Amino acid sequence: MSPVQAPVLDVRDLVLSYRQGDERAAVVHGVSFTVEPGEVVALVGESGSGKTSTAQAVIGLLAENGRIDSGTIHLNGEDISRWSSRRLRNIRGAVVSLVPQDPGNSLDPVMTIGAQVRETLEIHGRLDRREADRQVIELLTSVGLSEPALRIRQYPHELSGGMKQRVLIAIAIALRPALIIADEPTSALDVTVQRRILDLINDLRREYGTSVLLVTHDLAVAADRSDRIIVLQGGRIQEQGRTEDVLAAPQNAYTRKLLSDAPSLATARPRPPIEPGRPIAVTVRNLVQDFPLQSGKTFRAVDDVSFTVARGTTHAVVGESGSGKTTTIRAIAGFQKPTGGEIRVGDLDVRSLRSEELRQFRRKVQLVYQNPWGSLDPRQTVQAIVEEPLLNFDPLPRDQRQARVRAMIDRVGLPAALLSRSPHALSGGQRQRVAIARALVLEPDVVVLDEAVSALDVTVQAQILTLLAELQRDLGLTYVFVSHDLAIVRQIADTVSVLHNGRQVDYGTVDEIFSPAATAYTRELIQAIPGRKFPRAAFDRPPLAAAGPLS
Amino acid sequence: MTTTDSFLHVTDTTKQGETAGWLRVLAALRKLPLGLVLAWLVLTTVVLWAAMPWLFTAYDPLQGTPGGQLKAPSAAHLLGTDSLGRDLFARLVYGAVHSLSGAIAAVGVGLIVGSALGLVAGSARGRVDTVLMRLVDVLLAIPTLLLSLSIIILLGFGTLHAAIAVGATAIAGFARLMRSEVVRVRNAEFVEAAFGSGGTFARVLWRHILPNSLTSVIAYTAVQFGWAILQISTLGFLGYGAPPPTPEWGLLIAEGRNYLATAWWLTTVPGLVVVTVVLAANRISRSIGRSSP
Amino acid sequence: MLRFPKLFTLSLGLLASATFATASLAADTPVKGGKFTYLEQQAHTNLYPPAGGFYPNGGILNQITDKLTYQNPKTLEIEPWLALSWQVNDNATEYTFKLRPGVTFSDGTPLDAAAVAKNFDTFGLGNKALKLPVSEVVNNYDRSEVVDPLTVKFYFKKPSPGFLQGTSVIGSGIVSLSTLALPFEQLGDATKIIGSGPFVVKAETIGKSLSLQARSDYNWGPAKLDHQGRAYLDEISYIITSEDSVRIGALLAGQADFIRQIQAYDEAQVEAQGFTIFAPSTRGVNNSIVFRPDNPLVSDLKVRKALSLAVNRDEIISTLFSKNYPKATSVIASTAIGYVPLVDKLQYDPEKAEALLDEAGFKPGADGIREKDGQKLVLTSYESLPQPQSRAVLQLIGQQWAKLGVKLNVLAGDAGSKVVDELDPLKTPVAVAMVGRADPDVVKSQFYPTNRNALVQKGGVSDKVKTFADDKLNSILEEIASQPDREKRLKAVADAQTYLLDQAYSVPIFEEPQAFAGAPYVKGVAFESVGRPSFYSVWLDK
Amino acid sequence: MTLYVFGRIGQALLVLWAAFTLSFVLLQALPGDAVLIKFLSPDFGLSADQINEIRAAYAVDSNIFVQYGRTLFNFLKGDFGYSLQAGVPVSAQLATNMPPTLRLAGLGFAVAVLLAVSIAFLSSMAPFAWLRNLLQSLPSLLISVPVFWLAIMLIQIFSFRLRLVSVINPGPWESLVLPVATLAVPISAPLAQILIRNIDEIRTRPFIAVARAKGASEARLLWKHVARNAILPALTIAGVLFGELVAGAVVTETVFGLNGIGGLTEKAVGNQDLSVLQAIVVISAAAFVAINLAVDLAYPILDPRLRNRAGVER
Repeated sequence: MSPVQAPVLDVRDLVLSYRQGDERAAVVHGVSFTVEPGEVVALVGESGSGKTSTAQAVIGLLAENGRIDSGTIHLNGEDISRWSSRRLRNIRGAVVSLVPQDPGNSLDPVMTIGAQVRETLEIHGRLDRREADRQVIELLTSVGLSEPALRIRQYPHELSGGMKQRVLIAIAIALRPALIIADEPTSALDVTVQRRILDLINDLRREYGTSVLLVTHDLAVAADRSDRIIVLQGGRIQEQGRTEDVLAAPQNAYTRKLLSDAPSLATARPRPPIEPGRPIAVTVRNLVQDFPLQSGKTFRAVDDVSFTVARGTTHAVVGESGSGKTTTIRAIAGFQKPTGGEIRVGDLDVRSLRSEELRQFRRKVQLVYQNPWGSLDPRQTVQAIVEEPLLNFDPLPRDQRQARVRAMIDRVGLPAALLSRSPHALSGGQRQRVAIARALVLEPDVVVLDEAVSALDVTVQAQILTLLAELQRDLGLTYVFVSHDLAIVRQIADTVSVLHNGRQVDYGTVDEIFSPAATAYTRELIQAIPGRKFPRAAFDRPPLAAAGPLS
Repeated sequence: MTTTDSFLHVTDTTKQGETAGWLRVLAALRKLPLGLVLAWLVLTTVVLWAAMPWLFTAYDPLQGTPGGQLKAPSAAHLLGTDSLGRDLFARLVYGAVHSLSGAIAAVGVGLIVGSALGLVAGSARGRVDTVLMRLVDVLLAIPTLLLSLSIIILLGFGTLHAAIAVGATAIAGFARLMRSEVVRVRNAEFVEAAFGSGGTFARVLWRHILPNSLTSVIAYTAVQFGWAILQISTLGFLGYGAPPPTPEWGLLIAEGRNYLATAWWLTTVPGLVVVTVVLAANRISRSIGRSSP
Repeated sequence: MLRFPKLFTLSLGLLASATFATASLAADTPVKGGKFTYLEQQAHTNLYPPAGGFYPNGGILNQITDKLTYQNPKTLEIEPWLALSWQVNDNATEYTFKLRPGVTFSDGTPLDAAAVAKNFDTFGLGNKALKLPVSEVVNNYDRSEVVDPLTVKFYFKKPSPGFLQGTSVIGSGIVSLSTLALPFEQLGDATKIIGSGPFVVKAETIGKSLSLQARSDYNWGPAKLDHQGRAYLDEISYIITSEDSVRIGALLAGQADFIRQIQAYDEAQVEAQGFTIFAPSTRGVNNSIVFRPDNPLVSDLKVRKALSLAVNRDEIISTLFSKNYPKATSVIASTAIGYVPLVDKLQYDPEKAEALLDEAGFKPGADGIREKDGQKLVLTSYESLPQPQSRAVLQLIGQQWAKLGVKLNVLAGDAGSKVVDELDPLKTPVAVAMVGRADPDVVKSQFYPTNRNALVQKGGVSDKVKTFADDKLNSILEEIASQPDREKRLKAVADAQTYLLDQAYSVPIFEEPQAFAGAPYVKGVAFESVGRPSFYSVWLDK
Repeated sequence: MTLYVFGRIGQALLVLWAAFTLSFVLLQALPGDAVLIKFLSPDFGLSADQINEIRAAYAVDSNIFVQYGRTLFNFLKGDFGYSLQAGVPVSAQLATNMPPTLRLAGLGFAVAVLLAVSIAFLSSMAPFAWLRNLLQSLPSLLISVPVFWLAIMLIQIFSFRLRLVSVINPGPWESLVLPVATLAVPISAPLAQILIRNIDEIRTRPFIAVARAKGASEARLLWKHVARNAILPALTIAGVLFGELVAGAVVTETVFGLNGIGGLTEKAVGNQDLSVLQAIVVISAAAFVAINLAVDLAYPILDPRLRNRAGVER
């Protein structure tokens, strides 16, 4: 890291644009930065900030309609920005390599693991087959994959997400490149896996002295893992500097906002405790959910889960993928008949509901989905989406109905002008607001939120969380909130259930869960949350509104 | 990303003054792929032929000029005349209504029956689904041409019957597509959300499943439209199409082929017309398929 | 790129035709040997000799079977062939034939009196066990008698004056005893047909092709022919080519030597390229349309008359046909036996036609189509595939009738629907009719209820006929078939022609030839009396 | 796994039986019958009594259920009955007509696959954008051409005008050139369309970017990664393509005057030769069902993702 040494990567005044129809839209406007040998540089920004395009340009993998308009990219001292793709091929994999975003789709599904790792070696033509196989096994061992000799004959679908990411890392380090571009390498993974993968990248970097360009939307990850941070917004660098410096004293307003919006254990302020004696809104007792398998056996997704939610409070159901958290709340929302146990919402036994009763039950319980891109009918306007529940129940006159829709849209903070738009013309945050409006227009008692903010950028995430808290306070709503993100949970929840492999391993108030008294698994989850290097409570941020009133 | 950007761009341009209204239309047209514009042009022309054939030709498609038979293309007869001295261009123009209505009827049969089957199978699932889809398999298992020929013999000859026969063979395709679309859409979150909003099955089907399934079905309909024209003309070729002297295109090709040694235009030109129209239908289908969200 | 080879082939073609031209100047001595490619429009259906009326069947039978007698196509005289001589008693109930010695079937068995007797026993009486039907050319047959190995005598229950000519037709080809022992359905297989003809079936692909080979020991052709001994050709290849354009294209491109069914519109081009058109007359009932008077729309003579008067033959012939298709002047062809010219009964007079329809009570309706008591004058007819341009002819007649306010639907149905519908006068009030045979019996064949029953009278196969039967017509037809006296028989034929036209049952259009085309080097093509080709004397001048 | 296989085979047999029954009902409903069509032909000049006798001899008028039972039983025995029109057993007709059709269809299919694959891959690899566009729209053009018209045009141009190939008395391979070309066109077009769509789709997948990041060349990407992933899903339309192949064979054989199942079908329909038609339906349905079954059973073997579907639940 001595300044005398030439940087591995030196990007100067980079301008990138994409062709759209007859015109070109610039997405990166004059970005300059360097990556020194052995250094980890984090490229941080929200969606549309140009971080991924910049990273793609460095490895020469811009989409077909993309182009470097001006600027230079010096890799190991050579300007590659004008190189032909044929020439670029020689350095890809060998000098600069990629750890992609989505391990699930980044391996060829019909090729064995061994063949895919070996391919890098083959392309840069060094070895015979036996020697290559030996190296592949060595590589897989070095990325911590168990039973590498078995793995090389397996196909991607036989591996878990974390294992796939390890394979991809093995591919990236196979030829000991000078620079690894890690493009959101862990955002699709559970926190515990995320942590192990990031540790692995860090270890390998240290071992090989490779530089890493870490592209991430997660400021916490960047804070924990990088030497320097570059904050991008709208294709321009807002701020760059040593990570400690930027975190400690951000110079730029946008950086400050990012920092304050980022959920993290350190900055999150728990809500005031709820007073005892509130009536119970939701009761889940000994919930069991089995799914039949094709083989005739059954798979138990939820095994004996019990909790209660007091009216006007938020209960968080926490767990990693496959923990049964989504299954639990779908049962509460009446989308699945539990195999055993009891669910009561108010005075209704959800299990016993028949079709028309179930339909009436929807007035009381509403579900908001994780993905605002999939949960809104692309063929409806915002007006029609929010209006639909009213049409299903209340035979209101047209003008009253529209007035309620308008009021609700206004309540979730959307301008009335959006009413005639269709969902694909909205941003992600706007869509989730529409989904919330649809859920609330029936004035339900209980809203079940399934990872309702995890698909959103941090700033938007913070806004939605604030909105949810406000609505709870104003309308006295009861939330059942599913999340994998403990930082968010700590911010918004009053009580928490932690699920692991279908079983409830911890249940209690937020304070209890985050106390050392929690089970080992819960503690491991908490440990894995990134952002430990965040300055403690450096940025003041008002706590979310307290639990709702008893109306 | 790109969709949002292009959307914003469009709203920007609409804000500009109305004076340049037609210029904008022209600009929008210019943005369309040339092939698509041509395809619509072809289809519009053919529909006009079908609707108002008398605007395009002064000749009678059925009454020929005895003695003026088998004349090569000339200024008087753009595409020459056939063995009875009838103007080929007039027969093509007047034949459009037969070929188009035949194809529309055929596709209609396939679309309505097939989509209904697929809709029921896809939304009912379970045993109903299995039985219906095996039934569709049976339809697919019988060679289509044999099926249409048998149906025509059964129903008797005529443009409409040929159309029904072709439509019957199209049912299976529509049913399969509709079912897979319904299953896809049914599993979409917004459909569950609609149930969650208290929607009854019928309402959700009508408001969400059907409209969202339709794009690919419509695109497929356009393809099938072209396919039906081909099938009907194949039936005409085999002698099972519209009865003469109907100037149906398939029949024109079929009848004209006997004169190839002497009057090549009698079969070549109708063939090219069919190719062009089918090509246009396929091109439009592709554009529908792409525009789906 | 494309232009060059085209030019090349063109010049090659010119060169080739030039050679042909010089070759044809050479002496006309028949050349022996060679393979001859013949394109047939339709596949044969069955080679039981009485089924030979169907042209594709007859075209094969004519090469592989011989007949007792030979009808000279020019004079229509009956000449010796397998029978060296014959005797007929006065009322035509007994026929004695003396056979040529030394004739053998291609399987080596002798063609003697016993074989001939068995042939005609089968043709005249049929064989129910083997499902072999009775021949339409053998009327009133009783029994046979083998007088000696080379003399055979036939007895008839009633006079059968047409029998002598009947022994010369395709349907009376003599086949071996083993062939006659086969059930009808197996006779579709050409390789099973053992005859004594100049050619033998070597191989067959059903529905597609047939290969004939010359018999080297053949020595019993019709006695009065110049050519005696074996056939000049070595081999004939029959290929079924149903596409008109492919047949004509293949001939012109030099891929075939001889084709059947060349249409009039291609004649000019074929002749322009130096190819030869052959259009032998079929000498039978002319190509006509007939009415089914059981259908109320055409039960009125006035209506039929009107429709007949509205047919413009000159227009049909000038539009669709050529000089090889003479205008009809009677029910049967001018070259047929018993022909009487009846031109005055076949006039074109649209005004009179309209007047007759008015008289009959059919008045023009709102859509221009005449109607009576709500019944529209809409007629339907199937096209007849074997007839030249049948569809076009019907369409043209339809155009001519349309001027009168009569609509004619032309159907091009499948064989099945056609056969069924043709039996129902309500479905097909109009039909196309034509049959070729150089004997007056042909008129009976065409119209008699138990034969072809062209008018669909009661008493035939159809169970759809309600009342229509014309006893007067039938008695004339019976007279033709059984009158032994030649003069009286010809008189009956004349009566039949007159009666058919007076009743306007039939509207003859033109005399239908069988049209063939051959390459310039094909010599010696001959036809039997109704236009089936004989390749016995064919040789290739190349 | 075996349970799955047997289940699929059972379903296939059921479909086959249903196709047999449906076609039997359909064919029985046709007006007229082969006996009538054949013997009513005026060339025989038969009387009504004679025809009735023949009908009785062929037992065409017996009870439909009896006929159904008898036909089904005979089919199970492998006896397809007798062709009234041709006068030979149906099995003999099939024996002469099957090999040429199989040859034609096999070659046609092979050429079609070759054509489709070349179009699809060239359309994503060809050097110029205009060429790629041209190749991409080629399948649309091919699918828009009426097969019979194409056949007629090919004969006219290549045989009669250019005299490159002979259609009459051709050599064994010469006879196949134009028919195979004709047949390949309608088969290749949908295949090429699917391949192009799959290739376009696969090329946007992240694993392609990863392979690129390894430094793989375009050719390697295409052959090692895109090709296999793009071709696999195309297998599922094999059954549908088979249907196209049968329809194409009918037209091709009719125009070129080739003998084969297609030509046989065309004639049998015209003459309502029911036993022939029934046999053709059953055979093609069996082939269709077998192809689909083979694809269904082979798919898991070719696609590792489905390999342990019936075993371990994912």
